[in-house]
Amino acid sequence: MQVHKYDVVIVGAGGAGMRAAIESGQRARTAVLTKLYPTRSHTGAAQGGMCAALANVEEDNWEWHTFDTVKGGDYLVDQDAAEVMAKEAIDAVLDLEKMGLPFNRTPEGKIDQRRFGGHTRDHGKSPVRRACYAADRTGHMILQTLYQNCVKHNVEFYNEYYVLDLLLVEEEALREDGTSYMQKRVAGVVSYDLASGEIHVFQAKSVVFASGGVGKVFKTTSNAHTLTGDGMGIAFRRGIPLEDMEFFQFHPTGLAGLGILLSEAARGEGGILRNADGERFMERYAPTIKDLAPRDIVARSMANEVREGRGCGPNKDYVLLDLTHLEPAHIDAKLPDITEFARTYLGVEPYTEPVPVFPTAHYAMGGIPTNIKAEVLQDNDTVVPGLYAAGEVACVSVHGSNRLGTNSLLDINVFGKRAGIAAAEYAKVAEYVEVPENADQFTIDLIEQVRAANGTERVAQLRKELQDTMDANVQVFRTEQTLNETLNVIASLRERYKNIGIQDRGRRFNLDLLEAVELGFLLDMAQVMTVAALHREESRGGHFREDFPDRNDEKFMKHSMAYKDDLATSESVAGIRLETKPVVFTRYEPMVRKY
Amino acid sequence: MSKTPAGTLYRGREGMWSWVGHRVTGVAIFFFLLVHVLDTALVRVSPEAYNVVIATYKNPFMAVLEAGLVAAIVFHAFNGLRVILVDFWKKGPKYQAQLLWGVVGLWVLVMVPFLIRHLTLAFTGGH
Amino acid sequence: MSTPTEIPEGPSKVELAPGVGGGGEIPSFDITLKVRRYDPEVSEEARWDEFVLTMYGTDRVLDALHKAKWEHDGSVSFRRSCAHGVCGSDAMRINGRNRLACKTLLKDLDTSKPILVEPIKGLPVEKDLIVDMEPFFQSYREIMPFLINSGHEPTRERLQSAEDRERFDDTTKCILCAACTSSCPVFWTDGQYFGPAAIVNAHRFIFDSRDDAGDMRLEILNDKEGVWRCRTVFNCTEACPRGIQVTKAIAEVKNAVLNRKI
Amino acid sequence: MAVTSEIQAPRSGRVAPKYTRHGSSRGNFEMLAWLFMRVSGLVLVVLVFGHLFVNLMVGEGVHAIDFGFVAGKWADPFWQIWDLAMLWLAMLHGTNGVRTIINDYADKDGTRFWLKSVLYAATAVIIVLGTLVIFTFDPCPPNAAAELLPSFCPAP
Ligand SMILES: Cc1cc2nc3c(=O)[nH]c(=O)nc-3n(C[C@H](O)[C@H](O)[C@H](O)COP(=O)(O)OP(=O)(O)OC[C@H]3O[C@@H](n4cnc5c(N)ncnc54)[C@H](O)[C@@H]3O)c2cc1C
Ligand code: HEM
Ligand code: SF4
Ligand code: F3S
Ligand code: FES
Repeated sequence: MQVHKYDVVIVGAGGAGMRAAIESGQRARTAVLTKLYPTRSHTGAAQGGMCAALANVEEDNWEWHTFDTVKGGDYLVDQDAAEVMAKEAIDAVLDLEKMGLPFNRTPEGKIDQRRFGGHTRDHGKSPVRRACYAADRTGHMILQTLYQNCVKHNVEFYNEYYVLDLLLVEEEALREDGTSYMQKRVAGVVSYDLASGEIHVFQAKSVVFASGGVGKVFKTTSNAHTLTGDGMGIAFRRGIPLEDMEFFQFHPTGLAGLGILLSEAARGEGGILRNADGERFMERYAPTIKDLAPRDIVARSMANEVREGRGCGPNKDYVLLDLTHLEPAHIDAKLPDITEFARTYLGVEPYTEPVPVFPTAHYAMGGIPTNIKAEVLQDNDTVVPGLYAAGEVACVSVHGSNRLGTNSLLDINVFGKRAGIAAAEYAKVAEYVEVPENADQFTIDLIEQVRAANGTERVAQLRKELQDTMDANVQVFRTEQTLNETLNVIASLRERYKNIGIQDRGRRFNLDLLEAVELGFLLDMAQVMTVAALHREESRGGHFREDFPDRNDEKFMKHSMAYKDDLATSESVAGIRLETKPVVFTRYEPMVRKY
Repeated sequence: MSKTPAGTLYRGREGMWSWVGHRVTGVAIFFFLLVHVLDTALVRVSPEAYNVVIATYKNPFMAVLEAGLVAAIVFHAFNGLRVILVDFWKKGPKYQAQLLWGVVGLWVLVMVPFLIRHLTLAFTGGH
Repeated sequence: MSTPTEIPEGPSKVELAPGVGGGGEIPSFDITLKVRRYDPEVSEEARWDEFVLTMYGTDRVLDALHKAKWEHDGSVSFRRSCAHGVCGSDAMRINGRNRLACKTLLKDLDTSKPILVEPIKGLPVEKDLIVDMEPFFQSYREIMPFLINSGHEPTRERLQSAEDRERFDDTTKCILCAACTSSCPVFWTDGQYFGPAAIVNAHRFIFDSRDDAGDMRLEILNDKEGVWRCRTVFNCTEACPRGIQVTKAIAEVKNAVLNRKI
Repeated sequence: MAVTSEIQAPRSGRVAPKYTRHGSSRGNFEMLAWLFMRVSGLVLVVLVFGHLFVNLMVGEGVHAIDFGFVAGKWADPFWQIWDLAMLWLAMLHGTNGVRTIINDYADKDGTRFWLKSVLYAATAVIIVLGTLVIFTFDPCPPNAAAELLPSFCPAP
């Protein structure tokens, strides 16, 4: 067993992980473990922008931003967290600028800002320019800039190290009211070195999870092949609950059939959606802000147009994004990359032809529950000392049931920074937790079992069936029936998963093996999502139940908390127990969300 | 460390082939130059010695070689100018391929009259 | 790059041209994919493996590789992540040229002949299409790829005019895929050359008006393994999947070194 | 299956020895060499084309070249300087070019050293020899047959 010892170990080198590393690396001995080279992380795919009420181009303030975030999340947002994020947004953007990020500029030389869906002035009066951007590769520039600063601060990276297990120990402790409970403590993580096939144990005082999303449970997705929900899955398997997993965002404008994202900036810069009749149908669904309505509304409207037979194309299965009324020069200046996607992948010329688009699975609002200090919670209010999470893997919850565009790049910077500082500060005062004996056994078993697997099922086939089911049944429209059906499918896939076979039995770069391990996480996460979706008998934000089309604040104005329940107690479904957690309210009372 | 398995030839385009050409011609000219200085140095030995050696330049076979050499020099020179333009002219990198076609064009333009004259001289014999 | 004050509103309804945006049936076709295989755990010798696959009009080389891996031989190894040309994982040599597998559409290749896929050249091959990227990143790190500003921290953002911002826009697009460096014949020779990608990333800071350490970077690249090793071969520019004018950037850095010294 | 069990950590920063740069070069030699290639190239265009034109194109071309022809040229300081400049520039230009090529393709330090030593020695010999020839050249060597000499030589 090879054991490395660090003060802080960060899992994941996307935006959140590297933002944390920059802070923690300067304060404590830090290692960053990442399954990809840092610059390959999916933060680099983000296009549109990162919002902050800088008020560089028009009047704006953080309070309006908080309101938009809360309303956008259909009031399921923890308002204290949203406030923190909106306030710290301004510094987050300025920090990045000082680190060297090449934002686009106004004529006065200040950071330029543009419109984005759901961002309004004065509590919904009209759209506001709040998104700071670098052409349409804001995420790319954030990722590069953060990596550059990690290089500057000599952050230690372990590239292509897959973290596969979290080391937690439990000890009995007393609550204030005298009742006893099991307190979890973090001892470190176990990782698999892709290049050599070896297992490495990392002992750490603090562990930060920043391992990104889980979009690959769906077929049509803007997410990378590598976004398989490992972080969430690892935590979940070790008894950490997952919060609000039923809420998954479907981005309205994915390239039809491929899922590759065309940023909302396309609509922010004036693009509009049309159905087969050439009608700008968003005028019907959101009369005030039309095409710039929040994503869930636009995505559902699009799906509805298609469902009602107004879809375009040979199979009438998509709608059109029309940029043809915009100046080609304007398109080139503001949206060069995404127009190139349309040309490269669909052969469509956006200057003169509308682009076929359809909603694509985009962002997990849910994840590992944390408080505003980015500390991970083992239940509704007990912190796991030394364990932190930030970014898409976490649920603070600033996005509630639906994330506003540009709020995620913000989230990773604000809470990544918080997590990094907190982890380092904690490591200064804390002692190491003893690494349990045979800490690596679980991982060795997991790996060796797969390496030896010579059953008849193919991993790719199982994954495809999972993704097809999720697309068909757990996408923008859900019903009890489709969800139950999905649970059955997943259950049978799990059975078949026990009988998989892989062909690569080597140690070096065994990606065949890794894909099988990743499928394990995907199955777990798909199941959690579906169970949580089944449980929430209402429609809110990204979660729309056709059998319960209205929001039901009385029963469901709460976060869901999904626990792994191996004992399969009576209330649990498919080995998952659902509990709830109250939403934090500070300023805003729930109102009907209308745009 | 693993050995790098050799694969196919890289399929470069104008830039790469012109570079290969430039390199090959450069070396060829260099070696010719070494020999050429040596033979010219014979003028210091005696007029006879020089003339004997120079006479060998005057048969048709050598004429063809000579033509090749001139072709090499002309290509190297024009392409050298192209390289200089790429280095110092703002739009050089953008038009490098077109510049190469310019080089080839000029090369033909120079070589055709030269070859006509040189080869007629070589094959019709002088004195 | 300033914001136009008014963005034109599109009309509420338009006549669509018949069949607009509709691709019709997506044609399928058969291809032969030849993959350069190498796994030192199995054999020190590299070999070519052939896969015959049925693919569709919108498929890319990455889809073909996936199909080979997922349906034929799970041990075919290659890196990939984003699948749409923004992460830089899957630079490889396709029909002899460096390309991103996820950005190369099969229909743009000659599918009547086998499609050859090999690892990029000049870096140690670890397995199949996977190469050791460390030497590449080492050169990147050596050119100090981060903003260095000696002035005191302003409270707000540093100002930068849109023109100054535009000056280095092209080189900010780099995704560190190594397609350029591993297409450069000079880099192939001994691996000592800093390579185009490092120079591109130095350029990004040298020409950033907010940066004060341009001179240090120019000094680093004035090395015997620096900019002067570039022979303007242009393979890098042709290989760059982001369309960066790499050779031009190198020329600008060369001239910047010259101007500083002379 | 040979798998080493020790692995240097962290993986990042572990660079195969072939690729590590041994120290950095000081001074501006490479820059000056680069610049020299361009400047000398420009001058050489004129010198070499002039040379080729006069020697191969004018009059009877290559057939006209003999001792008398050369002697006739070098009697004129203009051609002396011309050929001298051409000799020096072309040799230095070519030598530097070949030096780059050796640097590119000779992997081992030893090979590099030997090849370059031979190159520099050859260059030195050729330049010295050429220069001597041009300057110590006597267009009318005393005991040579008169018909080989240029017409301006005094009859013996
Ligand atoms: C196409 C697209 C466009 C987007 N556009 C915008 C936008 O305009 N504005 C906005 O605000 N948001 C946008 N988003 C959302 C936003 O980009 C992401 O939510 C955010 O970047 C996530 O960052 P992250 O750091 O949490 O994760 P990631 O950047 O995904 O990084 C995850 C990291 O974790 C590592 N990792 C994962 N699993 C493991 C493991 N098992 N072991 C070790 N390491 C592991 C990976 O290697 C990677 O380094 C967009 C998202 C997509 C997909
Ligand atoms: C006639 C005019 C000439 C011009 C304009 C010229 C121009 C150049 C230039 C610009 C280069 C640098 C190329 C680079 O850095 O990529 C070069 C390289 C070279 N030149 Fe010349 N040159 C000329 C004549 C000669 C002569 C007469 C010789 C032989 C003695 C010669 C031999 C070389 C060699 C060997 C190289 C190195 C090639 C390489 O590194 O790829 N050149 N030339
Ligand atoms: S310059 Fe282009 S080819 Fe080179 S690493 Fe960057 S993106 Fe890749
Ligand atoms: S291919 Fe190489 S030689 Fe220069 S122009 Fe590009 S770096
Ligand atoms: S997979 Fe990301 S660039 Fe190709």
